[in-house]
Amino acid sequence: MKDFILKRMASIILPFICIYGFYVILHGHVSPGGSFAGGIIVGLSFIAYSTIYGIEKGRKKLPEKVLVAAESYGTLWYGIMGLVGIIKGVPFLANKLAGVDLGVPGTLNSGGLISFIGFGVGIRVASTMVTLFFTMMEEE
Amino acid sequence: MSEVIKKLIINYPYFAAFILFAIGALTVLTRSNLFKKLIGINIMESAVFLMFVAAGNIRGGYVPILNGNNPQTLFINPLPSALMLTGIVVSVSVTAFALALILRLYRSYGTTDLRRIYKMGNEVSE
Amino acid sequence: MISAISTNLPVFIIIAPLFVAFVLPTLAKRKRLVENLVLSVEVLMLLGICYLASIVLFRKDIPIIYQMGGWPAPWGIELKVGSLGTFFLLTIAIVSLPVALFARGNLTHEVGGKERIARFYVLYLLLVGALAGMALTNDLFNVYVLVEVATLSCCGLVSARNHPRAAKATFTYLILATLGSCLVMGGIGFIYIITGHLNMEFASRELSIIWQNNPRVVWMAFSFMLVGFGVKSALFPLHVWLPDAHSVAPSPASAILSGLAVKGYIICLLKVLYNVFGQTLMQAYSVHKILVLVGMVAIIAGSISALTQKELKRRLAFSTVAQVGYIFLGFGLLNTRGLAGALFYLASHAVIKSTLFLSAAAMQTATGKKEIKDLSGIGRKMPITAAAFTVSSLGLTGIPLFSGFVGKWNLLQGSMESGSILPISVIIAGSVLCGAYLFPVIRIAYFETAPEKDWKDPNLPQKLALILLSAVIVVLGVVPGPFLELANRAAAELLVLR
Amino acid sequence: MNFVAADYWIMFLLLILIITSLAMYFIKDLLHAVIVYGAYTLTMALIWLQMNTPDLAITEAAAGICMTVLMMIVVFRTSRREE
Repeated sequence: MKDFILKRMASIILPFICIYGFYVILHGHVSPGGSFAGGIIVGLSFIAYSTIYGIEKGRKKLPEKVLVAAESYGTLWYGIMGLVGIIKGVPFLANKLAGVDLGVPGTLNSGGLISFIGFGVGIRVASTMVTLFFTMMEEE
Repeated sequence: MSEVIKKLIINYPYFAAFILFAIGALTVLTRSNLFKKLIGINIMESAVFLMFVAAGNIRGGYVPILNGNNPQTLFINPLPSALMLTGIVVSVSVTAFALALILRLYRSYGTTDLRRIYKMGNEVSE
Repeated sequence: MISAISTNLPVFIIIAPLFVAFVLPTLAKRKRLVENLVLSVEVLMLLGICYLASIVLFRKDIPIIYQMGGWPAPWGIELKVGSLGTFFLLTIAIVSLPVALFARGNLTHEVGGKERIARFYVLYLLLVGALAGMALTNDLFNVYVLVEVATLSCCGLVSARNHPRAAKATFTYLILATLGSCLVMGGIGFIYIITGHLNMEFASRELSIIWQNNPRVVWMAFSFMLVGFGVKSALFPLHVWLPDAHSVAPSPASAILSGLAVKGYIICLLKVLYNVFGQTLMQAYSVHKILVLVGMVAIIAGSISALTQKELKRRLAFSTVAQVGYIFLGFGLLNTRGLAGALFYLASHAVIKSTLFLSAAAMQTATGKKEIKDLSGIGRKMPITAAAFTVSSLGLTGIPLFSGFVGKWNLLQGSMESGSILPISVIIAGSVLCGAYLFPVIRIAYFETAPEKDWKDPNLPQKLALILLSAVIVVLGVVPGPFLELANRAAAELLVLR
Repeated sequence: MNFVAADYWIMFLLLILIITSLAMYFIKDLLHAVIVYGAYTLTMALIWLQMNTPDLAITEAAAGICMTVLMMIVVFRTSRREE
């Protein structure tokens, strides 16, 4: 019960940190930040959770299977988004050439495929950071 | 002589980057502790980032964010900062890998001093 | 569908290994599937590269330029499929396929459980993809990124074996390699600051106009690039990390590290020196003389330090230092013959050194001994392995009819054309020293009595890999035709005066 | 030399950078060195902000803090904190 205040405060703040991370990831093309910074923020929210509540609870939130899958498929998602261009008959990673609608500059949907790609990268970065933390904590 | 000093003061970010690079290299090459070497590598890399970003910066320029109705026209060059983003990602991954190695070395040798580790030679087995 | 694949072939060759690498961790439990996936992607790469090579050889509309994302040159990233790129891609495919085949039977013994094997293959494919990228890229910052990917996966491969010695060697390698890549990035930064371009052709065009205005910056860029890539490719005084790292890695890893990874950095340096700075600047700053000098020192010093080693794998690792010297010497000769010889020597050394490492690994696994003197009589017990070792050491020494000879012959003729006597004598002395440190192994293997032990050739995939690689050595030595033609064309393209 | 206010800010921050990097060279206690490294990264992020690249600033801050956390964990696990 010694760290009661810490746990209460964490339970209030950490969800917002996590959501802020996703905000940074998705707004990478219209505001500072991007998928890497946002991914680290998302990862940090989980790292803080497992330092405060204990490593076992953190493991329960994010089992190893989920982490491995997020790592692999997050990067694969990047490649699949790149293949969209090839399917449309234009070069790899094409965005506007592939016929994606680029809306009004400054709004969220103005990036075309960029925000989709960023989502995959962000998830990968977050899961890598968490995996790193878990392996360092558990290495004996 | 004063000409050189004047040039150094005008190009102060490059000068500082050079000093930081030298300090980082010194830390890497002369300190035998693994953490110190790691920190030195990070200092060196950020010195190179500083050089790149200073090359893209314009005195009195603005952040290159297009809002649709942004009145500013003097933007800085966004390319070096985008490149250095990649550089930061690389340096973070190098740091992470080195940390994992440090843990492994500490577990088998019981020290984080590279000189002592080399002195122990190949006697340590898994 | 077919046309989509064939027009996008350059990018597919780079991303196919990366794609498979990112799927592998989820399939780690099923070892057979992982191995089959790796092998099939290697075979697909080989087929695609052969198709590209046939286009480059027989059609005249080269180089093929591929624009990523459809953005044209000064803004976007370009992939350039020229003679040099195809040449190195062919080398990559020819070496990496047999090494993957060899790893199939070998890894459980050297690396460990299923997940570690899957991780090994992930790093292996990342390395192959990064090397393919290095061969094709035409963008300076891409060079840095690919060099970093290759460096990190090399470090991972070295530390794949769970042993404290491996961790120690990896840490030294990681620190020195990162130091090197800092220098490379600094050199790229200098070029970018004075030219404002990252595309190699645009940077070169700009540099040829303005280099006289800031001579010191160009000099800094030259030296940063030379030292940075020199650390990574184990140029002689900067090679300190190599023997430990290459001898402690699992054998398929040391084969590909010594054979291919070092060559990737050398190709990057070649691109930077000839495609960005160009011949005129190299002569103005007399970089070519430095290259020849450093190459000669590396040949002699590497060979002599290889002579003193008692462990087989360490001897082979030091031999890599010496052979890198030949390649640098050829780069500095500044004529088509010498440059083509150096390129051909690069490819043949990639094949030969991987054969040597793989056969040494097979011997070590069978006998459990590391030192050369314990291998007595192994030639009769393990005929195929010993034959592969013999063929490759004959090739490395430069006996006619083996691939090393063609490269050395061209190098010799190139140094005669350049008109100095010292490189010729150093090349011949290097060959003699090479024979001096490799032939005793063959003598011990064939002409000494074997102890009564049950040593056998390795299993089928490993034997197949050794036979394939030895066949490549002999074929390249007897009919170097199209390969030498590609090397000649690449050298001629690199030496065009801009 | 027509410097603007941002230039003096950057000079000041660069001075802090040099001082902290020298401090990391001399400090014997590893934990203190890692804390100083955190200060170094934060100063670096401020410099990026002054140089009009907020993109780098946010990434450097996040990455630097994350790496500092992990480094601290490693330092705590190694019982000998002295160099």
